[in-house]
Amino acid sequence: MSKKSNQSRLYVPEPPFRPGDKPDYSHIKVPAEMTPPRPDPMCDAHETAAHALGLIRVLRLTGEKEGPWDPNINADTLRAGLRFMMINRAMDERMFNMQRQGKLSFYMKSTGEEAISVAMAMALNDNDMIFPTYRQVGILIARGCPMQDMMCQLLSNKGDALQGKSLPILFSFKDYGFFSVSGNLGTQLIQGVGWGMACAYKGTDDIASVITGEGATAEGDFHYALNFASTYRAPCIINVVNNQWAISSFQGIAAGEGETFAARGTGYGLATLRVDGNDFLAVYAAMQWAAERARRGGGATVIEHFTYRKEGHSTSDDPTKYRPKNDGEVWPFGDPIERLKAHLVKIKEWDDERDEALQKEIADYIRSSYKAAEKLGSMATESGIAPETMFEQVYETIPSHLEAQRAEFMIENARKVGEE
Amino acid sequence: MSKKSNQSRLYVPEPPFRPGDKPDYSHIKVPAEMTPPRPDPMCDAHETAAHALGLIRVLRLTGEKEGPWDPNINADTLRAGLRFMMINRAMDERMFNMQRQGKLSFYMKSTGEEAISVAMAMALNDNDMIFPTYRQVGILIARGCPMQDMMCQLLSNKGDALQGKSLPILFSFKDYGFFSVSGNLGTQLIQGVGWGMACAYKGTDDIASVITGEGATAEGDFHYALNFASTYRAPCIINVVNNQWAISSFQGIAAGEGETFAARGTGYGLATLRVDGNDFLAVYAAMQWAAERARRGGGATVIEHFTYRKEGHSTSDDPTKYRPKNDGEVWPFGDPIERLKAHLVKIKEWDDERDEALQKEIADYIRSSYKAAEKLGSMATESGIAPETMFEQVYETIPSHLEAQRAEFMIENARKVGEE
Amino acid sequence: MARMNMIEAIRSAMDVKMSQDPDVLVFGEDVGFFGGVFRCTAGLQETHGLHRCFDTPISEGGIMGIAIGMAAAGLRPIAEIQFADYIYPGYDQIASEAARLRYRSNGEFTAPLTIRTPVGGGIYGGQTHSQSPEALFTHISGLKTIIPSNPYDAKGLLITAIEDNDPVLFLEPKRLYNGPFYGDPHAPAVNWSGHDLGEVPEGHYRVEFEKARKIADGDDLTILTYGTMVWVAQAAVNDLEVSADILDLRSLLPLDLESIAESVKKTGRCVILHEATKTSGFGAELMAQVQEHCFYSLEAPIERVTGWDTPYPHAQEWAYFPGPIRVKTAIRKVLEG
Amino acid sequence: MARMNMIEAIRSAMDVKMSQDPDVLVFGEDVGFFGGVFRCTAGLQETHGLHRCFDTPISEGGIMGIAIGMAAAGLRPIAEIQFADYIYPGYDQIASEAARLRYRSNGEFTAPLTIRTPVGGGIYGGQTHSQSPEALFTHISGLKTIIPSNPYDAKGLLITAIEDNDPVLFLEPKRLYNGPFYGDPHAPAVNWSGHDLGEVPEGHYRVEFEKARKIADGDDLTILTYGTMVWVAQAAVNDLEVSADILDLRSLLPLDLESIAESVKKTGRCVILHEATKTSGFGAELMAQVQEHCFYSLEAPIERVTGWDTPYPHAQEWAYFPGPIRVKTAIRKVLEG
Ligand SMILES: Cc1ncc(C[n+]2csc(CCOP(=O)(O)OP(=O)(O)O)c2C)c(N)n1
Ligand SMILES: Cc1ncc(C[n+]2csc(CCOP(=O)(O)OP(=O)(O)O)c2C)c(N)n1
Ligand SMILES: [Mg+2]
Ligand SMILES: [Mg+2]
Repeated sequence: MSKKSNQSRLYVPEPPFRPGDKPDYSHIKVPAEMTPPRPDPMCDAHETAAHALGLIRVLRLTGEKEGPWDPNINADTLRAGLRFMMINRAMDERMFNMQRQGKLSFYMKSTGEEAISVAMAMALNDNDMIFPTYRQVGILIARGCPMQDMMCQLLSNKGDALQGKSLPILFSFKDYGFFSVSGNLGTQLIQGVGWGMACAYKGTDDIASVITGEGATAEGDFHYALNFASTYRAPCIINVVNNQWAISSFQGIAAGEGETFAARGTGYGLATLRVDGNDFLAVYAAMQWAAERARRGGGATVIEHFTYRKEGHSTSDDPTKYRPKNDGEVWPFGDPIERLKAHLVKIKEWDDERDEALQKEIADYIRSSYKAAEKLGSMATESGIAPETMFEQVYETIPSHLEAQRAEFMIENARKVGEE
Repeated sequence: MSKKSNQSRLYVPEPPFRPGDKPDYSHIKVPAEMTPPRPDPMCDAHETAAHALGLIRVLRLTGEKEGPWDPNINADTLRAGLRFMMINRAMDERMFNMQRQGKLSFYMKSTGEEAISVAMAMALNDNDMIFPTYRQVGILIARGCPMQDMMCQLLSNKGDALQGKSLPILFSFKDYGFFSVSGNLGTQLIQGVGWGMACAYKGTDDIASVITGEGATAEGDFHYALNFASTYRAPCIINVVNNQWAISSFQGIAAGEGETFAARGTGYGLATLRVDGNDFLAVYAAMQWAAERARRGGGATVIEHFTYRKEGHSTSDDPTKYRPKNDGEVWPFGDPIERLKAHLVKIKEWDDERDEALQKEIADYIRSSYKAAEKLGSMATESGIAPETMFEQVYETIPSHLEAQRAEFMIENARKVGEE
Repeated sequence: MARMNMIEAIRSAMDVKMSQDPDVLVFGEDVGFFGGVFRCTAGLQETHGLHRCFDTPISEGGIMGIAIGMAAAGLRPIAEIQFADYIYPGYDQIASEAARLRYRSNGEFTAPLTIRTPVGGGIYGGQTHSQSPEALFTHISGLKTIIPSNPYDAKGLLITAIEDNDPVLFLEPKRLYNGPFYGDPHAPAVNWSGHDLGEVPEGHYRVEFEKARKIADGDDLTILTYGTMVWVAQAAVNDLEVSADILDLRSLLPLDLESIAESVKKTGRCVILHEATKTSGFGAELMAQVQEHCFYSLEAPIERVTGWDTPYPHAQEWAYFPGPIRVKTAIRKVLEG
Repeated sequence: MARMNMIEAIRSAMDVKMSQDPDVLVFGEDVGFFGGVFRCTAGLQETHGLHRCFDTPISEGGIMGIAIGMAAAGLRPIAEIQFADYIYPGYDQIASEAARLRYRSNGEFTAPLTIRTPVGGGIYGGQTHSQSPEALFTHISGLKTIIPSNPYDAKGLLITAIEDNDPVLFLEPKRLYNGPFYGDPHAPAVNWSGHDLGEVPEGHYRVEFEKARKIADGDDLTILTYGTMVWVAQAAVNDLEVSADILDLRSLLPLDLESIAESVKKTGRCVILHEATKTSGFGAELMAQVQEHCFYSLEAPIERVTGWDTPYPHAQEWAYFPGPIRVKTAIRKVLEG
C-alpha cells in the first residue's frame, strides 16, 4: 500500500493518499459474510485471537441486520441511539460554528464516530465509569447530561462546573460516569484499569471502560493498561478508536501497517474484538459481550473500533493540508447515523416524517440550550468566573503559600481594574 | 497453577511454590518433538505466531541434537561456546566470593543463563551493537574482552575505564559492541531500536540486539521498542530473557500467566520466536535466523529465551526468602553448560581429560586476572582513582559552574586529608 | 511505646492504617510476599491479605496509574517505588495526573494516594540508587512532598500522608533506615534503638505537615535541612560548638515558612543543606524564600552545601556526599561573612 | 539577510544543518509531510527526503529513546516534542539516559541530540498547552537548557545546539513565534517583520551558549528573565521610564553568571521574571546565585514575578500570566526597598 521510500533504507510509512490524490479504499474490503462467530463471553482469550483480525458487523450498508452478533435490541432503544447520535452531530456543528465566531476558544468534533460513544454508553450500566477522550461527547448525551451544562463548559462561563479551569471539551461529569478528560493522551487508560481493580477490590459489579485513539496507543500507558489488566484480570474494557488519523499522521505511523490495533491485546492474553465502528449494532454487541466478560470475572477485552475521522482533528486543524478533501465521503463503511436510520426505515420503525420532527426537536434543543448557556458568558464577553477561583482546588484546602499568592493577586487585580 | 485468592475478588497472581514447598515443574512440558519448523527468515511475520507459543529446541537433555533448527556449527565453535560459558560461571563464582570478602560493593551472577549471552554474541557479527542488561557478561567474554578489564570495573579501581562512575556490572565496552548498561531497567530497549534505525539510515549492514529480563517488559520502553521497530521496520532483535524471576516476583506478575513473552510481539506484526534458553544450539539458531531477517530488511524479531535464574538476584538478595531452595536444580531444562558438554561428549568432541584441562586453564585465567586487577585497587583498599575525576564527562567540556565546584572540592578535599 | 527503627516505624504506620481503614492498600515491586527490598512491607501481606499488599509489574508508570485510578474510585492506595531513581517513568502520571486531577475536574475527582520511595546515598548504590529528586516534585502544584529524618516522625508523617486527601510524595532517606548517620562512613554504625526518636507509639498518631522540627536551639545561625543531612548538621554543630538553630523541615511542600523566617530573623545567618544536586535543587527555593522574607535581617550571604552538579558516582560516593567537613566550612563562612 | 519570524528562523536553522551534515535528521509527531502543528518543519521533508524528516508514533518516551540510540550511533537527531506539556512521558529517557549516557560510560557513548519543544502560555491553550517546565531540566546534570526570545537568537542558538556534543533541550516560547509580545493580550498583535531581531542571516551562524544578551542598559536595577517575559520586562521598563539592565539569559544551563553578577553589582537591585510556577522554579536558582555572588551589593530584597503555584487555568489565562502590572509592581518595590 505505502509507497516505498527510494531515498533511504530507513523505512518510513506513508498513507496511501495525499492532497490531490483520488482516494480509493477498494483495498479495504467490506466483508460479505457476517463473521466472525460470537463465542461465549467467558471463553478462553485465545478463542478471540481471530476476532482481532476480522471485523464484527451486524448492519449491512443496505440496512439489513444479520449474523451472530445481533444484540436484538428493541426499536425504542434503537431510536434513542439514533437520537443521541443526531444530537451529537448537531451539537458539533453548532459549537464548531460558535468557535469560528469567537465564542469559545477551541472545539473538537466526533463526526463519523458517533456510534462508538453512544452505543458504548447505552450498552454499559450507568455505574460503569468511562474514561473517555475528547471525541466522545456522545457518552454524555446518551447518559442524559443536560446540553446546557456541556455548553457552559465549552464556553468556559460561570455555568461551567469546572470554573473555566479546563480547555473546552475536556469535560468532567462524575454524575454521568464520565471521568475527567486529560489533555495528556493515553494517561487515563491505566487509571481506568486501576478503577476497575478498585471495583473488584470493593466487590462491586461495576467495571471501567477506557478509550484511546489509535494514535495514542503508542504511549506507554497503553502498554501499562494491557499489562496490568492481564496480571490482575481487571474488570474493564480497553477501547481503541481507530479513526485512521492522529492529527496529520495516518494509522501506519502508530504501527498499524504491521497489525491491527485489536491484535495488540492478543499478546497479553486478553480477549480481543475488532468491530465496524460505524455500525451501531455491532458496537453495542461488542460492548455488551466485553462487559459481561468483565463482570463475570473473565477480565479485560481490547476492542478496536474501526472508523474514520470525517472532519479535522480540531478547530485548529486543516485536514486538506495532509489528506484528500473528500476522503471521508468515500470511506467504505458509510456513516453511522445514516446506517442506523436505513435500518430503522427497513424495519419500518422510522420514516421521513419522524425524521423531520426529530431534526426539528434537536435543532430547538441545541438552539435553546446554547442560548441559555451563552447568557452565562463566553470568550466574547465576560466569563463571569471570579479569577481568584484559580487558586482553589489545587489542594483540598488552600495552603499558606498559595493563600499568600491569592492575596497578592487580589491586590494586583484591584490595581489592574483600576488602571483599565 | 496459581492459588486463587479467597480473600478478595481482586485477582493477584501467585507463584506455584513458596519456601517450604517441594517444587515440581511437571506442568512445564519438555516438548518431545523438535518442533516448530524453521520458516524462511524473510517469511511473513504471521508465520511465526505459533513459534511464540512453542519452544525452539535443538539439543535433547541426553545430548543428541536434532530437528530443523540445528545451526550446524562445527566442533571448534561449540568448544569455544563451552569455554566462554565456563569462564562466565567461574568468573561469577569468583566475583561473588570477592564481594562477600568486601572487595567489591556489588555483583550479579548469570548462573543458568550463560548460553543466552554467549550464543548471542557468537551468532552475531562483531559490529552488531548489543544493548545488554546486567546479566550478560557472557557477551564480553565471547567477544574477547580481557577479563582483567572487566574485573577492574567490578572493583571500581584505577584500571576501570569508567573510573568508578558506575556500579559494578554496569559495564560499557564500546570496542566489544557492548552498550553502556543503565541501572534503569528497560530504557535501553528503545535506544537499541534507534541504533538499528541509524544503521538503516546510514545504509550499513549492522543491526542492534537489545535485551530485557521478563520482569522489565512491563516498562513503557518495551512497548516503545516493539512499536517503533514495527513502524520503521528497524533492523534489530528484541530479546526477552525469561528467567522466571524478577527479584522476588515470579513471571506471572509481569503478566506471564496470560501469555508467553514472545507473544507480545505478535500483536505488533513482528516475527516472534520462543527458544529453550538453556540450549546453546537453539539460542544460536534463533539469533542467526533473526539476524538474517533484520539484515535483509525483514525488520525486528522478538525472541523469548526461556530459562531459569538459578541463583539470587544479586549479592544483596536472599532467594530462600521467597522461593524453595532447590528450585533451580529441578528446572526441567537442565543446565546450559552441562547440556552442551553432554552433546560434545556424545559426538566425541569432548572428554574428561579435555574438560579437566579446560577447568584448570580457566581457573588460572580467572585467578591471574583477578590478581592483576586487584593490584590496581579495590573497595577494601584505595581505588586509586582521583576523586576529582567525578567532575569529568558530565559534559564534553567542564562548564564554569562545575569548574567552580571542582575548585571548591579540591580545597575541601585538601582540608579533609589534613583533618584525617 | 516501642523501640522501632525507621523501617519498622514506616511499616507500623501502614499496618495501623490498614487495620483502621479497609480502603488502604499497598503495592509496588517486590512488596508482597517478600516484603520489599528494604523490608518496609514485611508481614503486611500475611496480616492483611494478598489483595491488600501485593507485587506489581516493574512499571512505575503503571503503578502510579493504577494508584490514581484506585484513589479516584475511593480507595487510599500506598504505592512504593523501589528507589526514587526509578520514579521517572511514573513522572508523567504523578506530575500531569495525580497532582492535577483535582484541579482539572474542579474537585469532582481526587487522588488521595501516597507514594513512598527511598532517597539519598550513602549505601554504595551508585548513580541509580542514590538520587534525591525532591526538587523535581516541589515544582509541581497539587502535590505535597514530605521527608522524615527519624522513626517517630516517619510514622506520624506517613499516617498523615495516608489520611491526606491529596497526593503525597513520601521520601525515605534510606541511609537513615537503621540509624542516624552523622556523615562519617568510617565511624561505627549507630542504630535507632539507642536514640530517643526510636521511641515510637504503637498505635495511631499524626505528625502534621507544614511544621518544621527544631532539633537544636541557638543564636548564631540557622541551619535549614531535611533527611539524612539533619544528622550531619547536628554533628557539625556539635563539633564546632556553635550555637545554631537546626530546623528539620520534614515537609518541603507545604513549607513551614513561619518557623524559618522566625529563626533567620533571630540569627541573621543561614546555611542550607541537602544531598541533591545543587543547581535548581530545593535549596535554591529555600534560599529564595529566606532572602524574600528575611533580607533585612541577613548579616552574611546564605550558604548552600549540596551534592555536586554531577550524577552520584559510585566509587566517589564520599567525595560527592556533602559531609561534615563541607558543612563546617560553610558554617564558619556564614559566621565570618 | 532575510526577514524571518521565529518559526522560519527555527526552520532555517534545521535546513542549514541538514544541508551541511547528512547525520542531522528531524522527527516528531506530525513534523513530516504536514510540517508540525506550528509549521516549524514545513518543507523539510520535501527538501531533504522522507527519511530525514518524518512522523513518529505518539510516544514521547519512544521519540527520546530512538533519538538517544541514533545519537549514540553517530547521528545528530533533532526531536520535536509537540508541546512541552507532553514531555513528561519522555522525562526518564531525558533525565536518566540522554543526560547521563556520557557520564555512565565515562565518555565512551554520548548523546548529541537536540530536543525542540514549544513552551509558555498566551494562546488560550489551558493547562496542557501552556507549561514552562524549564526548572525540571535545569536540575539535571548533563543536560543543557536553552530558550531564545527572538528569531535571530533562535536560529543561532539552535545551530549551536545541533552542533553541541551533549544533549540540549531547546525551548521555544510559542507566544513569540509570530512576534514579540509585550504582555497585553488586547493590544494589536505585532509581528517580527517590524523588528530588528527579525532580520536573520540565511546561512550558518552560531549564537554561543552561556552568554546572556543585554537588551537594555541601565543603572537602577537588573532584570533577569528569558523567553516571553523578556518583552514583558521591556514594556514595563519603558512604561515606568526606569533605568534598568535587562538580561535575556537565553542559556539557563550553562548560565552566564558573570554578566548577571556584573550587572547586579552595578545596580544593587534585582527583579527575576518567569512564566513558570513559582515554587522551585528557575527563578529560585537565579535568586540563590544572585544572593550568593552579590550579597554585599544588594540594596533591597530580590523580587520574583512568576506564574502562580497552580496549573495554568484556561479561562483565567491572563490572571495567571505574570503581566506588566505585576512586573511594574515588583520593579517599584525593589526600587523602594
Ligand atoms: C502526551 C501527548 N502527546 C501529544 C499530544 C498532542 N495531540 C493531541 S491529539 C493528538 C492526536 C491523537 O490521535 P488519536 O489518538 O488517533 O486520537 P484522535 O484524535 O484520532 O481521536 C496529538 C498528537 C497530546 N495531547 N498528549
Ligand atoms: C526502572 C527500574 N525499576 C526498578 C528497578 C529495580 N530492579 C532492579 S533489577 C529488578 C528485577 C528485574 O527483573 P528482570 O527484568 O526479570 O531481570 P532479571 O533480574 O531476572 O535478569 C528490579 C525490580 C530498576 N533497576 N529500574
Ligand atoms: Mg485517531
Ligand atoms: Mg527475570
